[in-house]
Amino acid sequence: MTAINAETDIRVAIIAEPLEGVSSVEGQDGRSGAEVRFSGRVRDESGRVRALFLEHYPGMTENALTRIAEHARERWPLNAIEIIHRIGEIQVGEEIVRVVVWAGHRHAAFEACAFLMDILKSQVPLWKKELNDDGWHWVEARERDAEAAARWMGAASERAR
Amino acid sequence: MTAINAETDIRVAIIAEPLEGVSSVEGQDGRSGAEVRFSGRVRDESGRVRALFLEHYPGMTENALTRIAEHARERWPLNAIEIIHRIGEIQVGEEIVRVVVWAGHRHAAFEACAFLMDILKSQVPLWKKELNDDGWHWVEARERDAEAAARWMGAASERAR
Amino acid sequence: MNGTIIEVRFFAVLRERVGEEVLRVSPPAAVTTVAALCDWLTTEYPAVGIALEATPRRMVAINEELATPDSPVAAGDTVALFPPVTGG
Amino acid sequence: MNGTIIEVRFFAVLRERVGEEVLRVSPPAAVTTVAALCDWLTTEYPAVGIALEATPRRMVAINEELATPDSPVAAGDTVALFPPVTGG
Repeated sequence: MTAINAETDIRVAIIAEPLEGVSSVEGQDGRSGAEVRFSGRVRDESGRVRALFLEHYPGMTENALTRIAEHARERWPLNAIEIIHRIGEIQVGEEIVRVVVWAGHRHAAFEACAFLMDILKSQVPLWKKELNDDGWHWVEARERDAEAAARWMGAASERAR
Repeated sequence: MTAINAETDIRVAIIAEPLEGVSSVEGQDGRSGAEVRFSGRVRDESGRVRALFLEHYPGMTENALTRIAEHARERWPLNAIEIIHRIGEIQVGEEIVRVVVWAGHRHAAFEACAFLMDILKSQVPLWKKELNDDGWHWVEARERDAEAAARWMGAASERAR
Repeated sequence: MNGTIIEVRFFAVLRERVGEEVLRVSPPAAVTTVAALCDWLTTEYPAVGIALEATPRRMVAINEELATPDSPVAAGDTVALFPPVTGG
Repeated sequence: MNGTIIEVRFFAVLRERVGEEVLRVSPPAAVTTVAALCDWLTTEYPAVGIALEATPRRMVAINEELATPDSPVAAGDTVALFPPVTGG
């Protein structure tokens, strides 16, 4: 793989407070025609879920997020990447994760943002518990998340050229 | 095509003021696990562009935006769509357009948001002029934008099932 | 559709080249499509003819819906002619 | 690597099932991979054996990098065992 843009800024953070109070960098530098922002929020699953609790592996989580951002900037021409993940107890409707990608053009930004979420869900050491009426339960990993990540891996050699 | 979710909220607006002052609806209803937001901003093209001016076809623009949002909600299970396009003079770094899609899951939200931008760029009556050192010049349509829109059209019958 | 009125609107570079935003025209009955309307405008309004020739890549809308050169035009329609769109 | 120390960390449901966050262990020299370490832990620490058996789908990290059952482990390594991740 070639580093298309070694100057891509990367910012990652693990935060135990509501992300709603965390403002993202504004991409008003004149280079970034496209800004794609993903927010993952707590679903109530038709009332079944009352809250989530996110556990992580301190240190490794931040390193893993930086690593996947580095992979993204090797694959697409990007100007900046921000990944913020919340930990601890999170209420319905609140942000669990925010991924923002700034790029010259939109297709790179869309693809990189989707890539980051797919890889994050299968490779970054974070675990969810959900609070139901009968207490806390660990959330099982979903096969489709592993498949979504695997699709990017299969396409890697082709896309990296 | 089947209407997967006829209750998808649609909000479109054409605004002559900076979008930076326009807040988007927060998707905190417990249904939307995914929120994908695209902001298109004015690039300076390495200093060549000083500002843009956006002209539109009043009435038709709003109808066309509503139409493409309706197409998106027929193709993907979405909870809400917001499309805000700015007109008039827009400075470098400012938002030209904002498309936000709320959905239960991320892949639908990512695809629908990318679809809306691709179709918007080829079917909605808006035209850009750019201000260079030697004055205002109309921006030519790019072949790759037409191709990006055409790809969705080709995939329509397959994806709508 | 002799004696009937069609509103023709121009946008962006085409509006600038025509020098008008709107024309209200009464083409003869033989003019039943967008393409025929453009041909007739070219003969009747030299400024339109020059503008259309200078703008070979065009889009068209009839009553605010995208249309094609083959699309039928009828009395009371609003036909908009413009260059390929460049929003977003 | 007899006499050497490996730090074994558990997360999420595996941590709860083991009842410990961290074990500092000294496996015999024959234990040179993640898989061998898990087998040895199972015999030496019944609670770990029960927890691993109850959590057949697992991931592993060595010194904070994802690894596989075949990956080598050496003195001073931190080996983390956890269920498939579910962030995002």
